[in-house]
Order: sequence, then structure tokens, then C-alpha cells
Amino acid sequence: MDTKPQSTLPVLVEPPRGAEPHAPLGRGYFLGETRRQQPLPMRESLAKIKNWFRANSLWVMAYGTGCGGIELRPLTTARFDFERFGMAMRPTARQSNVLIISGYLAVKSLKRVIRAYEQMPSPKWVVGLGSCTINGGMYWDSYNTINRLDLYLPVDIYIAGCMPRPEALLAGFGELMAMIKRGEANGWNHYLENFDWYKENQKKVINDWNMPDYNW
Amino acid sequence: MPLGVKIAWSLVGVLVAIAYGLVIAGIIRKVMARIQGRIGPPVWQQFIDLGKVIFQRTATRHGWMFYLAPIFRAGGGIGLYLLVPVVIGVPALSNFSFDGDLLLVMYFIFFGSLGMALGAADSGHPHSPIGISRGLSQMTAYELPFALAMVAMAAEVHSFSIHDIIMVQQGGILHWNILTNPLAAIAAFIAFLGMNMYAPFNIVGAPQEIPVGPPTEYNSVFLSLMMSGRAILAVAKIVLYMDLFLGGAHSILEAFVKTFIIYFWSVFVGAVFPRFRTEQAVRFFLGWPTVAGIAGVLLVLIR
Amino acid sequence: MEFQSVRDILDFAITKEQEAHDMYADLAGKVERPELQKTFREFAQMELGHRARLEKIKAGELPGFTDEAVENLKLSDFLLDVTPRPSMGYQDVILFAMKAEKRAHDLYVGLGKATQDARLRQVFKGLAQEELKHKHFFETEYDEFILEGN
Amino acid sequence: MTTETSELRRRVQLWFGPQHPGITGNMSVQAWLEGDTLTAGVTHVGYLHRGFEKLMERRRFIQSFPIVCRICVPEPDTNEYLLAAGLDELSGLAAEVPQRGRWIRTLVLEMSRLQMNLMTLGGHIGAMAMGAAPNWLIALRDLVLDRFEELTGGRIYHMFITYGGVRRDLPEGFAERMEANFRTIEEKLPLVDNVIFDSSVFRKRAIGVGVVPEEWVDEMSLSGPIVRAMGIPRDVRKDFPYEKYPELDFEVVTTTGSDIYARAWIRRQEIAQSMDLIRQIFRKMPEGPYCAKLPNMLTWTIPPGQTYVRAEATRGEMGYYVVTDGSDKIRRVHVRAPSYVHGVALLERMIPGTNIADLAPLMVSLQVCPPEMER
Amino acid sequence: MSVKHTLAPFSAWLQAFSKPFTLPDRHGYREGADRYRGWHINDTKTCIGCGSCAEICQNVAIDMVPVDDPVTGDSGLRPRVDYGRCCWCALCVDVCPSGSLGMSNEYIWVEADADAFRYIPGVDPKPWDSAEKGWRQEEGFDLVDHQRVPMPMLDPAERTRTWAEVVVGYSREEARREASRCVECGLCVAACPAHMHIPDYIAAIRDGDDIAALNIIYDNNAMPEMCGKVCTRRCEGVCSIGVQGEPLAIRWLKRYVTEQFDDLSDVVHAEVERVGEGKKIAIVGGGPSGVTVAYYLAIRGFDVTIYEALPQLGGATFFGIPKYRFPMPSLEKQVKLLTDSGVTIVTNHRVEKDEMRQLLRDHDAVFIGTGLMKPYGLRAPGEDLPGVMYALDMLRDHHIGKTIDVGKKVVVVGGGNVAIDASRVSLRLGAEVTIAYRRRKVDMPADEEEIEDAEAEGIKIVTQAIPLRVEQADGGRLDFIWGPAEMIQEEEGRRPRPKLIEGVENHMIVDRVIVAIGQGAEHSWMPEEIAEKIADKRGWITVDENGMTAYDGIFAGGDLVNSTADAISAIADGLRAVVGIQKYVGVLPASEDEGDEPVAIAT
Repeated sequence: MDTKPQSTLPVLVEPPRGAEPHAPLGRGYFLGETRRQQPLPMRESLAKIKNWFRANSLWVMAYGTGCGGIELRPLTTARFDFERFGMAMRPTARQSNVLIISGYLAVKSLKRVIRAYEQMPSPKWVVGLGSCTINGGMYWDSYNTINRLDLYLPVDIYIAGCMPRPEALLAGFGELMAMIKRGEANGWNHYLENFDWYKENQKKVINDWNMPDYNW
Repeated sequence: MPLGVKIAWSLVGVLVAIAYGLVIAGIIRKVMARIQGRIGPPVWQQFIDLGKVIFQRTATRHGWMFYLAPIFRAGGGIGLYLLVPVVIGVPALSNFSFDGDLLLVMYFIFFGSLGMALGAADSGHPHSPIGISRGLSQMTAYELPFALAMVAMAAEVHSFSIHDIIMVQQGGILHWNILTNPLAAIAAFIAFLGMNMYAPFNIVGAPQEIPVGPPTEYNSVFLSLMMSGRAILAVAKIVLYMDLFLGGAHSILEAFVKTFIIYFWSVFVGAVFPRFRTEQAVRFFLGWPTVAGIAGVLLVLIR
Repeated sequence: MEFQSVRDILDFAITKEQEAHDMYADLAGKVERPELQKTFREFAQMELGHRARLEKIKAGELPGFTDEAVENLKLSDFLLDVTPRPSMGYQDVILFAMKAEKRAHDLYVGLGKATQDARLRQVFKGLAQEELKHKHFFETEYDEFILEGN
Repeated sequence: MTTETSELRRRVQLWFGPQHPGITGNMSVQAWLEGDTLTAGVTHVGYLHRGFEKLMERRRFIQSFPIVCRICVPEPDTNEYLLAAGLDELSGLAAEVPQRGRWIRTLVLEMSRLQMNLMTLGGHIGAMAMGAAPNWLIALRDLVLDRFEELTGGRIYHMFITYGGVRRDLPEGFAERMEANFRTIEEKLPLVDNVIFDSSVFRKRAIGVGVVPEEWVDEMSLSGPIVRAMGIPRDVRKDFPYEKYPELDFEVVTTTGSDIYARAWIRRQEIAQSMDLIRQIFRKMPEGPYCAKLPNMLTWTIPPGQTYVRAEATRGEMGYYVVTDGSDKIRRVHVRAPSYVHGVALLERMIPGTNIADLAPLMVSLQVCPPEMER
Repeated sequence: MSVKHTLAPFSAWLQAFSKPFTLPDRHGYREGADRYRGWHINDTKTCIGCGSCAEICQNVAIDMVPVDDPVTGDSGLRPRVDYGRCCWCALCVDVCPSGSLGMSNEYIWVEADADAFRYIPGVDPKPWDSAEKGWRQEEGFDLVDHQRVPMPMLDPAERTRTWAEVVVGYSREEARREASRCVECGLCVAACPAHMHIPDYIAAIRDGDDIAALNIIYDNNAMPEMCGKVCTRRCEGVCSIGVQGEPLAIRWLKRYVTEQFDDLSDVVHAEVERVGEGKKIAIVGGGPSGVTVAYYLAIRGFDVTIYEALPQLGGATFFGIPKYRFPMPSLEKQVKLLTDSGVTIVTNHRVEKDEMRQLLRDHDAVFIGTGLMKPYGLRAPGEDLPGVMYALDMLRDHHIGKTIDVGKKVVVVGGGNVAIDASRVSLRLGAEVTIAYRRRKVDMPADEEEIEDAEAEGIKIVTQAIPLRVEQADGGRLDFIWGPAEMIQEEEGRRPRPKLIEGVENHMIVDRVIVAIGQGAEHSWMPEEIAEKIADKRGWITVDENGMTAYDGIFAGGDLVNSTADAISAIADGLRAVVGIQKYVGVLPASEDEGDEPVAIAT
């Protein structure tokens, strides 16, 4: 199981609005991973080692997008201390592996989140925090928020709650680590493979799309 | 010892030094966590981070200068390390000390940062040049007391060779430069605070202001190079301090204890203070640490 | 009347059931209301069913009489006797049937008492039980639907 | 764009946020630099806008309570209280709120102030990259959150104060456990004082930095610790007493200086004051019902009317302007959020001349709470 | 930079030597607080599926979904919670009328799939189903009003001296207050045989719009004032508020609305198409079912004629229900609306066999709603003695104005509403009344409220008394002899039957014995060929889902058909026949449902 089948995602958008990625997909600079191969036994054990390293050193992007940011403070500080598990906050997208979407996303925030996500180096993971990322939560009928995060970004794991307590976050990250070690957390690959679909969805809600179309 | 063997041993020493740098950083993270009331990450966390970073794919494209910067950084660290003898009498760890190496050392301490400056400016991220300008301002400031302390040491032994300086200090704790010339030592150790980028002088990578300064754009292998460069640079610097002020080391254990104490000094201060503003830091170094450095030089000259 | 064997008794009982059937069929032709004609025809059919059951027991196809306890609501004990009339209503029809079954039951009980042979007595007891069952059927119907408000 | 600003824009432009550890939430400041000094700054909001005031117009009264507490994430209770107080007043239920209900409301408000101040105090020095004190203070704040969890069933969002009173009574032994937490907090606070108010570097960074001139107070309708740090004893709890504050014994904390240090000092004093008030509340609280008998919440209507209610949040005066039209929904709510004044108008005005390093401490000391600005 | 300010911060190092704040458990897991608001739990056995939780959830996180094994008597739905919406405000728990919903103190749920956070508490097994702790309802904080607005009533001592209505009725203020208790769950709509739009008209009452309320009521009830006064109100039995408090006074609210207007024709405006112009319908029997058919067909333009044997329409509600419960003006008001709608009413006219045949030929359809008019006899010795009378006859005679002599002491045999009515009428005629009933008081088919009222007025009830015979006593009085009964439970779920305990005889010297043991159909007027086809042995008539009998063109309804002997079921039968007749005469497509207005009948 590496990706959710496309069909389970509700199709939100009509045909793309035109703007094509500026480089054809698959010929980008670092797109080797989209050409997937049957892993050799040797590569598989190597992948295991890689995944072990990745799982035990999760660097979290320090971006509190919504209410959930408030519970990230106890999580990162003394009471719950997620550094015990090798996690750390990174203030720059270029060095982060985990993007926490802490609750609802206003459309304006979504644009920044997408930008940040695309700047993060692979492999990268998205953690959806709370009801809002799952199905809209409190803001299901708000005119300025998105309801389902997985239409716009590949979410690897959801933690239910509003807000999820730090303990729940720890459990969620524990599960994410386990998934990474098992090689199941492949949202980033899903993003690459369904890049056009995600881009269409994103452009559907973001009206002032003035970002370059990254081709990964 | 043939030169080839020595080079081989030195390369091993470089790897050991990187590992040691990572271990010491891990210990410091743990200690910092304790003072913050936390449990903290495992001591080997730095290794995992390094491994993780190596296994990352990069997604950035910049000019070639951008890619050179980590090499400058690592090169500066390795170069510095190779010049300072770690353990006297252990050929593998005594490195390439020669007459006049003290001058080269001072250059190498600069070297990495200068490379960084060139590369980081190429990244196009506004935080990088701001961080670099902050770093260079602070470096210029702390170089003054540091250089004065160096001059005092050199003047003391009438030699620019680190090996000579170590040799002068043999014969007991009372011969250590930290006691024979405390003023210069104070100047050097204050400068060390600035050099090691702990509070209150951590103005380069200040996340609250310019996250995270020069290395903002770096990731994957380049970041790993910078991490190991930083580790070995830190080791080289504390070894240098050990050689200059604490009489060098005759055994690995002694080296370990002395270097750890030196490193811990910066943490001891860093854990309890907030950060200076840039101009406050500059003003600080140009204040009484410089005076102490000058006094240290005068002390030697008078003696 | 003397009964020598179980067969005799069953033959007698079968005759009785047949008589009951004939009586109901006769009444069905006499009452005015079509819905009660249906009712009597239904009762007549029921008696035929009882007769068939007895014949099966006689032929050994059924094991005999079950010994299950039947509740006696004793409704027929204190209610009035009914004479069939063409204009009778449903209440009277049920009451009449109930009384008829009670009479049959009493007959078998009487015969059983008069018989010395324990085996034959057992058969009479069984037959009485059967009739009691039939009576119970009507009594519940009366209790449930006629005495609905009582 | 004036000539002056276009001139400024030729300088180095730097975005603080929205993804930036130095910004107190999801907002951004677009600034222009000259050396290390910011010459101009523009705040950008809208990253958190959810349209609460609109959402409330299509929800029944009781359904608005889960919403309002999201308006200020770190301190939800003031919002709950204000909506409850406004609707109490409009519906005439105010007279029926039992005394114990009012005491518990006051308790919740003070607990909320306590935890918020603990966190903000840590933020002051955290914004200057001193890691230890924020760690301790947030851990101490967690103790208060534990009590909140016990009392209200929720850690962050309490949804506890409703019209007519509160939703539950105090649990057994609540006051004792609270007292034990207070002892822990009081034990640690001297250490915090040492690293904040006695720290030479903090004093260097904070004293004389971020001074808000006194003339701006009425001009910009400032309130809260910003004003009290100028020596003006302005506090809604004293000026327009609500709930049980008139029966509590406390003085408005003031100091002079009007800089980051003074504001941090105000917060430090208010932590002690809140603990004192909570102890008083436990002593004075009577037994009895905690909530008035509520009508059927699914069909309740409130006669037409409008009111403005106010309360002292940790950030300043918070006010709700509530309009009802006789239906079962609110006609209009306007939230007067102190952060809007402090975080947009005041901050933009203070940015010119601020050092790049002082922006984060300045935002913390103005206690800018972005979700409250956007609602 | 003083020495103090340089050295003081170093005291922070003390913390490094004290215990860390970090919670010891490796995963930081702590049990949630005693009243933590965690995942939902639901006791599906006590849940009634009323949907109040879904109603109060501002996030639309709760859907009511059908479950496989619903407990009978509720909606068959259970709440399904979507944790992609929930905000854990626990309003659903606090509002839950049955108190079945709660929250556990568990709070960890991690999934990779966004669609997994949806489950039916109590049905889909979850680890926290049996959690002891967590947020529960608590006394002292109710989001719904459990207390009914008390209905003003005449004092029992007062009542027996007069024929005035016992129930006084709500004032406008009281009605609005009572109406605002409704949670609009709609369980009552399913329970009501006529599926009246109860929450809608209650909402209209709450909003003060009595005219709208009346029109909503008239959507599917043509005799609402009668229902408002005497309905058996199954709706209140299922009312969700009634689980923990007193059910909403639905009947009294309906009564309130209908009492507000003296002339209904001004107010009731049915908006339906007059599809039935030119079609003729005959209705035999002017009881509730007949009136219903007549009204709803008449407003659709049918030419409707009602044939009634008694001088007034209303059937059992006219001759059976005493005026202190259902005054004559109320009935007349409703009959007037019928007349105004264009219904031809022929009273004092008993249809006989030949006429029935003629009706069938002349009309497009015939509706039979003659009810159960024939009292069953006592069938005990002495039943034909003078002084033994039948309750139905007595009530009818009383209502059509005959003088009735009940003497000084009366025993009423039976325990149904008829028996109670006869008792209370006798009481008001000046007699001392005893009710003799074969079963226990809990088994009495009469309304509980009626029994209480009767007892309050001073009527004695002797239970488990089986009438044995009636004998002539001295002075023209009667000796009513009864035996005690024991109750035997034959089958689970059926009401127990009484069994005579032999050997004991109790005597009661009375002036009159009034028999109210039950009543049956009387079909002597019906042509044999029709009766043959449609009536069963008990005289009951079987109809199909359109209300039509086995005889083409004859529809039937009321007590004849449904045997529940209450007016609202008769009205429901009438509504069914209204649809059926329209389909039969071809003005309504046979396959399609008519929609929901104004005749809404759930299948």
C-alpha cells in the first residue's frame, strides 16, 4: 500500500484552468523517484536503513497554520518534550520533513502551505491535525476555509481531536514513525504521481495563483 | 613515520573528530534539555540527523557557488583540525603542526565563514545575506580579542608554532597559559563564546529573527556537509584552545575531558541568557574583552 | 355403552367429530349473515381436521395424545347456554362452540370415570384433553375479542 | 502609494511570516530594512480568517458557544463569558444566574488569565532565544490546563461558560489540587525572575525598547498591559466591574516605562495577582446551583435588543456588541478584539526604527493574537 | 551590567539538577480527566434515535443513520459521529433527551485514512465503549425543559356537579411556553397513525402563528378539535422529552389551536387542486373516518354525501364521548366546516340493503365507516332483567337527549374508555358508581388519565371481578354477583387472562348494571353479496394498502377495519382511503404517491 487509490478522492475540479507546469512532468531535476522500479533485495534492505534514519529524525516545519499551533507548544516544550523521539522544529521549509497542518486552513494560508510543502525536500510527510483537516471541522460552512485537506496535499496521517492533546500528537507521530519504517508513508510520492490532479484542485480554490508551477 | 601513513592516520582522525563533534553536540543537546526541564534527545541523535539528511533528496537549484559553500565550510573545519595537534605523542592524533601554523589557524577559522558568505549569498534567500552580514560583523568583533590572545601566546614563546606553545606549558597545571596569562585567556574564552554561536551571541542563525540565517536554503547532502563541517570545526577550535591554554593533552582521555570542559563553557553561559542584538554583541566584544586582550599582550611584553 | 378396545373408543370419537361437523355445516346454512356462515363453515372444517387427527392416531401414524397442560379459563362454566338462531351474532356463535366443546369434554370425562380399564381410561383422558384444547381455543377468542373492554 | 513609501520599498524587503518562528501566530509583517533597522512595516492578515461573526448569524445561540472560544485560541474563556453575558442581558436571564455560577465564571476567567500570562511571560524571553524559561513556564501553564481539563472536560477549548451560568460544578477536591499546583508554580517563579528580570542581557534588550508613547493611548484606544505599563490604572475589572470582581480584593498593577520590560513586569505581577484572586474565590464561593434553569435550547428565542459587554482579557479590553432580532439566532455580533488594535495599528506604527531583532519581542509584548484579529 | 544581573541567570542551572517536567510515560499518555470530553459512547438500548444530538450539533457532525437491529418503538436511527466535523463541545451529550449519549475519556485516534473517522457509537465496536469515565449528563444543567406547563383543570369536587369541560385549556402564553419545549425530533409523527405534522404546528404555535398551526393541523386531520380533547395520543408516548421528563403536551397544544377560532371556515384554507370535479362519493357512517374522507375529498372538488343514522355526525365521538370531555359546540364547529366545504350531510338516515346497492350504482366509490355499534352481551344469567343496560345504548340515549334513570347506585362492568365514560356520566346523573373489571388496573384499556380522573371524582374500581350473574333483589334493585379472578400469563407479551377462582361469590346490591364489556360490528344493513366478500367472521373488514375492500369500489375504515378503537386511527384510515379513492377514480396516478400535502401517509 503506497498510495490511496485515486478513485477514493472526490473529484473537485473540472478540467485544468490552463496553466501548465512550466516543465513537463518527469523531466524535472529530481524526479527520479517517479520512475519507480521493482526494488532489488539489496535496495530493499538499504531502504529499510534509510527509513529507519528518516523515522527517527523528524524535523517539523514550524508553521502553526491554525488553532492547533497552541498544542504544539506544550508538545515541543518540557511537559511533553517531543525531542525525546528525535523530532525537532525547523524554521525553514528546506530542512523540514514533516509539515503539520494544525487545524483549519484559510485559503490564503493554503497558498503558503502549498508553497512551503513544495519547498520541502523529499521524502516529506504531512500530518493533519484535528477535525478541520479531515472534513472541515468547525469551519465546514465558512466561506474562507478549505474542508478536506487531502484534496490539496497528500496527508499521511490524521490525528483526530479538536484540538488533539499533546499525548494524541505523540501517538500520532509514533504511528507516523512506524509507517515510515514500514515504508508506508508515501504521500509525497502520491503527490508526484497525481501532480496534475493536486494542482487543479489547488488552483480551483486559490484564485490569485501567482506562484510558479513547480514541476515536482 | 612515513608521510603516507601519517596522512592516512590523519584522515582517520578527521572522521573521529567529526564523530566526536557530533557526540559532544549530542551531549550538549541533552544537557540543554535538562536545564529546560526536559529529558532531551538521545546522545546519538546527531548521527541520526546526519544520516537522515544524507538520505534526503534535494530539491533546490542554485548557482555553483551555492554548492561550493558547504565544501568551504567543511574544508575550513578539516584544515583547521589538521593543523592542531590533538594528543601529544600519539602520532595519529598529532597532525601537521609546523612553524607558523598559528597564523594559518587564524585564517582557517575565517575560511569557512567566508566560503559560507559567498555560497549563501548565491542562494537568493534574504535571510542568508542578512545572517552572513551579522556573522561577519560579529566575527570581526570577536576576532580582535581572539587575535590579541593569540599574539600574546606567540609573543610568550616567540614562536608561531602551536607545538611550541604546548611544549612551553608542560610540567604541571601551573604552567598552563590560562594561569600564566589569565588576561589573554579571558579575552580568548570570551571570544570563544562568540565563535561557538551560543547565546547571547547566536545572532547568525537566530530563528526568531532570520530563520535560520545562512544555511536557510541548504538541505540534503549539502546540509550534511555543513553539519559535519560544523562538528569538526567545533572540535578543532576546542582542541586549539586546549593546546593554547590548557597545555594540550597526553592521552585521549585527557583530551576528551579538557575539550569537553572548554566546549561546556560556552554552553554554561549560553543556556541561561537570551541573545544580544548584533550591534550589542559587536560593542560587547570591542569592550572589555578587547581591553583584556591588549592587557594580556602587554603583560607578556612587560614580563 | 361398552368399549372393548382403544379402537372402539377412537371410532366413537371419530363419529362424534363427524357429528359436530355435520351440525356446524347445517348451522352454516341456517344463519342469516354471510360472514357467520363463513364462520360456521370454518368450524366445520376444523372438526374435520380433528377427525383426521383421530384417524391418524388410530392408524398409528401419530403417537397418541399429548399430555400438555391446557389452561381452563372456565368461561363456559358461568356463561349462558345459547340456542342457535338464524339471527345470532358472533358472540353467540363463539359461545355456542365453546359450550359444544365443553359438552364433548364432559362426555369423555364421564366415560373415563365409568371405565375400569386403566388403559382405556387413559385414552378417554387424552380425548378429554383434546376437547379441552378446542374449548380453550374458543375461550381465548372470547376473552380476547368479545370481552375486549372487560 | 506615497513617494515616501515607494522610496522605502527600494530598500531590502523582508517578510516576517506567515511561516516564521518569531511571529506570534499565523500572520505576516512585510518590512523594509536599512541595515538592521526596519524602516517601515505593513501587517498582513487573513491567514486565519474564518468569518466567525458571519457563522454565528446562522447558528442558534447555544451553538455559537463552541465557535466563540476559537476566536482567541490561547484564552477562549473571555470570549465565552462575553457572549454569555451579552445574551444573558438581552434575554433577561441575567437575573437568574445563580451566585455560584457567577463565582465559577470568575474562577474560570482568572484561571484563563493565569495560564495565558504564564505562556506570554515565557514568550517574552523565548522571542530573544532563551529556551529554558519558556519551557518551564509552558510546563507550569500545563498544570493550570490540567485543572481546566478536570473542571471543564477540555484542555484548550473549554466551552464551559454558557448563559445562565456554567455547565458543571467544581469537582471534589478541586481547590486543593489547584493549591498544590500553585505551590509548584510559586516554587519555580523565583527562578523565572532570575533569568528574565535579573538577566543583564534581557534588561539590555528590553529596557527602553518598544516604548509606546502615552499620547497614543486614547488616540488608538489602547488597553490592557500596554496601558498599565505606562502607569495608567486602566482595567475593566475595576472600571466596569463584572461578575464577582467587585467582591474581590485586588489592585490594578501598574508600572512605568512603557517598554518591553515594563510590560513583562506587569504580566509577572498579574500572575501573582491571579493566583491570589483564585484563592480568594475559593474562600468566598458559596454552595448552591451553578446554572439557571435553561429553556429548550433548540427553540429558544431572545427578544430584539442590542448590547455591548466588555471584559478584561489578558491583552486588553475585549468587547462584544451583540444584536438580537427576536429569532433563535444572533442578528449580528461584533467582537472588539484588543489584538486588532495592538497587532495591526499599533504594531505598524511602532515598526519604523525598530531593530530587526526586536520585532519578535515586540509582538510578544504587545501580545498579538492573530486569530483574534481575524475572527 | 551589574554583577547581580550577570550572575543571577546562572541560577537556571539549578533546574538541570531537579526533576524534569516531562511526564514519565514514554508516550506521554495520561488518562483523561473524569469528565474529559473524548470519543462518543452511546447506549443504543436506551437511545431512541430522536436526533436531538444531530439537531444541536452546529458542525453537522452527527447524522442519524438506520441501524440493523433497532429496538421497536423508536425511530430506528442512531447517531453517527464524524470526527472530521466534531468539535467536542458535548452539547449533544447535554441535550440528549434519553441520556444515552456520553463521552468517554479516551482521546487518541490516529488514522491514515480521512474517511475512517466516522462511526456509530455503540454499534461499531470501539475500545472505549465501556469507558466508565468521561463527560456525562449532569443534574442541574439541562438544555431541554423537562417540565410540562401544567394544564388548568376543574376541581374534582366541582366537576361532578356540572357538565362543564373538565380541562380548561392553555392560554396563549402557556401554549407558547409549552410549545417551546419541543425538540422537533419527529418521533411523534411516526407514532401518530395519521402522521400529523406535529413538530411543524408546534413550531407555528411557538412562533405565535395560530392560523398557520391550524392549517398545518388540517393537513391531515379533519377533526382536530376532537383529537385535541380526547385523542389517545400515542405521540406523547414516544415523545423524546418524555424519557427523562414529562412528554410534550401535544394534545393540549392541538386543542389550544383549535379553540382559538370560532368559525373555522375563515381560517382553514386548503391549497389543493380540485381534481375531483364531477365525481360522486357516498359515505356510509359519519364517524371520524367518514368525516375525514368527506372533508378531504370535498376540498378536492368531489361531490360527497354522508349518510348518518344518528341526528349528528361524529359517530362514536358524538354519541360515545361525554360532553364534559368533548362539548357539543366543538363538534358542531367541525361539522360546519364540513358543510362549508360542500359536503352533503344526510342525518337520521340509516342505509339499508337496497339503498346500498343503489349507492354503489350511483357513485364512483362508497366508503363504509359504520364502526362497531353493537354492544356484546353479558351472557350471564339475569342479563335480561330490567335495570341491566348497555353502556353504548345509555351514552347514545343520553346524547340524543333522552332522560336516563340510573338510580342511586350503579355498577359498570368493563374497563375500557366506554366503561369509564358511562361511569362518569352516571356519576353526573347523580349515582354512586363502582366499576367491576375482570383484570388488573394496569390492564385496563382506558386511558390512564381517564382512570385517574374517574377515581379523583370518586368512582370506585373493583378489579379482578368476574361477573357471574345478576339477580333480582328486594325493592326492584339488582344483586350483582361476581367472583374473584386470578391472573394467568399464558404467552409472553400478551396481556394476562383472568381465571375465575371458584367457590367465592360476592354480592353487590345496585340499581343498575351497565355493561361495557365490548362491542362488535353490525352488518344487518349490508347486502349479503357485499358482506360475503368483505367481512370476516368477527365482522371486521379487511382492506388493502389503498383502503379498498375486496369489493371493487367499496372503501372502508375506522373501528371496523383497524380494531384499535381510537379516533386517530380511524382518521388515519380515512386518509388512506382518500388517497385510495382518488387513485381508484383515476385522478391520481396509481403508482405514484401523492406527495406530502395535505394527505401524508407513510406506508
